Amino acid sequence: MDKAQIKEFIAKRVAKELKDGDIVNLGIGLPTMVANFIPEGVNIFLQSENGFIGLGPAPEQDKVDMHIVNAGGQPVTILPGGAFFDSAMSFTIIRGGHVDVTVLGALQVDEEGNLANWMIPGKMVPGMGGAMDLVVGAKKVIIAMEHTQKGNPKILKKCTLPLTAVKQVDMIITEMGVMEVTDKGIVLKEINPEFTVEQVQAATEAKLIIADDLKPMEV
Amino acid sequence: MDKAQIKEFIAKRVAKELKDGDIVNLGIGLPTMVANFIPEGVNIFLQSENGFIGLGPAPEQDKVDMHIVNAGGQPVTILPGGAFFDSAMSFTIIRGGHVDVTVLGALQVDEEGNLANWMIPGKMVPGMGGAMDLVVGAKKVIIAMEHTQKGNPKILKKCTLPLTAVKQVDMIITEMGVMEVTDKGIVLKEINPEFTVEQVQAATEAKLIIADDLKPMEV
Amino acid sequence: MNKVISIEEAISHVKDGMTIMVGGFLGCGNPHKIIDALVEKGVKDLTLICNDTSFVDYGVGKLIVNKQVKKLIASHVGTNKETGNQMNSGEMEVTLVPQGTLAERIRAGGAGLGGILTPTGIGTVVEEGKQKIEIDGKEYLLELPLRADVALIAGHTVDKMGNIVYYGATRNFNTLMATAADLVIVEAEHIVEVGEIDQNDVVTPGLFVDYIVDGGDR
Amino acid sequence: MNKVISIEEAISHVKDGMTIMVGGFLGCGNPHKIIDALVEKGVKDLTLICNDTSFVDYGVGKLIVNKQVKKLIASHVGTNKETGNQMNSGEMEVTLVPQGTLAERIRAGGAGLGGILTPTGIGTVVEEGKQKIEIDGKEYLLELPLRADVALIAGHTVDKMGNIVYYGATRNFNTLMATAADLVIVEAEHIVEVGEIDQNDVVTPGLFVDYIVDGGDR
Repeated sequence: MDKAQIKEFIAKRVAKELKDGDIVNLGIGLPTMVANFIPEGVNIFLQSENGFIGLGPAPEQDKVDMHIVNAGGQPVTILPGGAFFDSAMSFTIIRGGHVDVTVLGALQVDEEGNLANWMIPGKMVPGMGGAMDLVVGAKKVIIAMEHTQKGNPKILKKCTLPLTAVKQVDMIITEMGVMEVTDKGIVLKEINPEFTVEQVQAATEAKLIIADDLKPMEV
Repeated sequence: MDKAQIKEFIAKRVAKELKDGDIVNLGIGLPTMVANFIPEGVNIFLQSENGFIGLGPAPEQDKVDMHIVNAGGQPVTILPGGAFFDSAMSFTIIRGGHVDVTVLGALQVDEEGNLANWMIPGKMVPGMGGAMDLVVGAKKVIIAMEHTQKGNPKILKKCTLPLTAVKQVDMIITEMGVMEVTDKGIVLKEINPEFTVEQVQAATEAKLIIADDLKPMEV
Repeated sequence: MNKVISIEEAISHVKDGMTIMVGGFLGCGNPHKIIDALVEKGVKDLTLICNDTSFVDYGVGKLIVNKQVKKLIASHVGTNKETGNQMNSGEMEVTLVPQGTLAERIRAGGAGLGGILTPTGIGTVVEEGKQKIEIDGKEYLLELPLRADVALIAGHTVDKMGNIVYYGATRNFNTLMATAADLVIVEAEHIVEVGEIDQNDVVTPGLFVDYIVDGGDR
Repeated sequence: MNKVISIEEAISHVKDGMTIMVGGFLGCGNPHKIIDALVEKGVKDLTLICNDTSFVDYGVGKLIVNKQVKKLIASHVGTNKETGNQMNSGEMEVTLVPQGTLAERIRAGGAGLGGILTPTGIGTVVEEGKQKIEIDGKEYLLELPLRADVALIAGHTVDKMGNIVYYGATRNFNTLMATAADLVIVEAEHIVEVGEIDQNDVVTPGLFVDYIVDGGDR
């Protein structure tokens, strides 16, 4: 798989985690792609932390309205049954546990469920935006990312970069597999049949616990 | 003056304290009467803590709408330019210092500006409602009340009833005079010409400071 | 998705001993039909969180008269003499909370905040047992969040996804309670189809609402 | 009462060294005309409180490019490379605040709260220098209120008393900042007469607004 295929593969698998009626917040980048692969019969509601629920597809070019943009500033639409609100309400929804699932990328994630995804000291300091609130507040936090960064593991024993949140990650989905963060460590629940367990472990610094009922990762 | 005349006299004098553009919250009872005596050319905006600004007069009987009631539960109206809001916004306005003046009654008030107006132990415990927030949050707190209760002073050295708030009262207006609460104590600024300074002091437990420029109380 | 259910199904979610929030201010914005059904059913030992106990024969006050409330958290009870009676006799435990503090505590419960600092109540009996925190030389009380098992609220126009538009002074605590309970049931004066409410006009987003009851024909 | 003033008069209230809040999210809901006038006038040494610094050529980002901001409090600055440059060079002091915390801190400033407790930021650099408070075994950060000398906000339909109705995703921080500054100026896309906005539709009551600027013809 090339980069684009890997991202699509991950996004497709994440989409299968979403249940009918879920309130979902998707981060920028790969997570945003998840919206394209929601299974038929599953209706989810996308929350956009800049101020609405019911995020719809991008408008046709002649219907762009710069009053209606997503959290990345791009013009989008709002679906019937959606609602606009202010940032206090938006984060009441987020911090108050009213978001069922948030999907975010990561720089690093570790076996305690710690997440680092907002800054690299001395390099990139864009700010945490809404990520810290989302990770703390959402009922389920799914990290969707490529398994390694230039061959280096991103799933670590202990994050080394400044944290976004402590012990909040529930699930990690990469092109290699589907992992759950538990009290005992990271459990590999599904594996992409293109890889062996040994290959996945080799690409992972944290010691993986292999599920008794390890399944093939399907999208 | 009989009871009704005394109340009207006090309400009229309080009304003169209100300035054009003021956001005002009037308590139940005597304070509510202040709205009837606003001087010409002065536009004030009445806030009703149950959820709106722009409180208008009672509706005609055939226009009563039980969706629009005041903080006493009576049907009222809302003026053009008013706005409905929820209790969080209502108390953002109140606690946040956006109310210019609140006018309330009192059981007791003392020379430190402490106020007791919400309960008599073993007797009346209706609850504080919005009074504690109003007294702490409003820029100016005016106590409008009869000077004594069955001949007993209500303006004391030290309140004996459970307090509503500490050191928040700015002004006391009774049928006997107009008093300001200062760091040094209660200053009698205006006196009803029907009374002598000695009579006012005799009806007051707190030691009054008599203003150098003591004026007659006019309504 | 259609969240509209019958009044019977709605009140089946309210069980003996539960903590419930009921929106409204002296009956204005109470979910009257739901309250009447609860009175008829006689659910008991409730902990009730409500701004006030309305009047003996209007709205939430009827639950008090019918002795269904074991514990009450409210800002004002003076308009319902039965509340005072049960409070004085010790039949009902009553906690009085300043109105603005009550609003913020419920909001905090819905917003995932651990508490808020308010100057309200400093130097009064309200501060008893509470942590005081000084910020820039000014004292504040740390007030903790409130949540409920079920919130019973009232809306004016509600679409079938639960988006709510209010009318008049009925919002009061309804908007806040919608965020702060495990289950939220709204009694709607008018139920409309999804899409009939403009997305700019929604006050309470439907995501907070689990069920809708038609309150139109009371 | 007519609060409508000229753009020149509006920006005369913003002086060198002031703390200003500017509503908006990546330019959406920025008061664009006021910002452009501030850039032209060159007011400097500002402390800016804003969700983000938008883009180099759009909205509030222009104030950064024009080096008018001495200190910035924001949740995200990654879309404006000039912010990063000035942050790295030390020309501008930047405090990054989680977006939900920023919203609550501004709200607290407007609501007279001494602070709020949030779980956001626990175990991260955000907790540095802050009081931690444990409630029911869970840790929270005590976050303090934010206020400004002037808030510059954007509204869609605004009546001459300052009542504001918003449109689309433009509300974001505008509603909050309207409550939290000594002086509040709203840039309106449409100014209407008092009474044209139904009292049920108002989002920001006019009592918060000091002045209105016509932003319609930008």
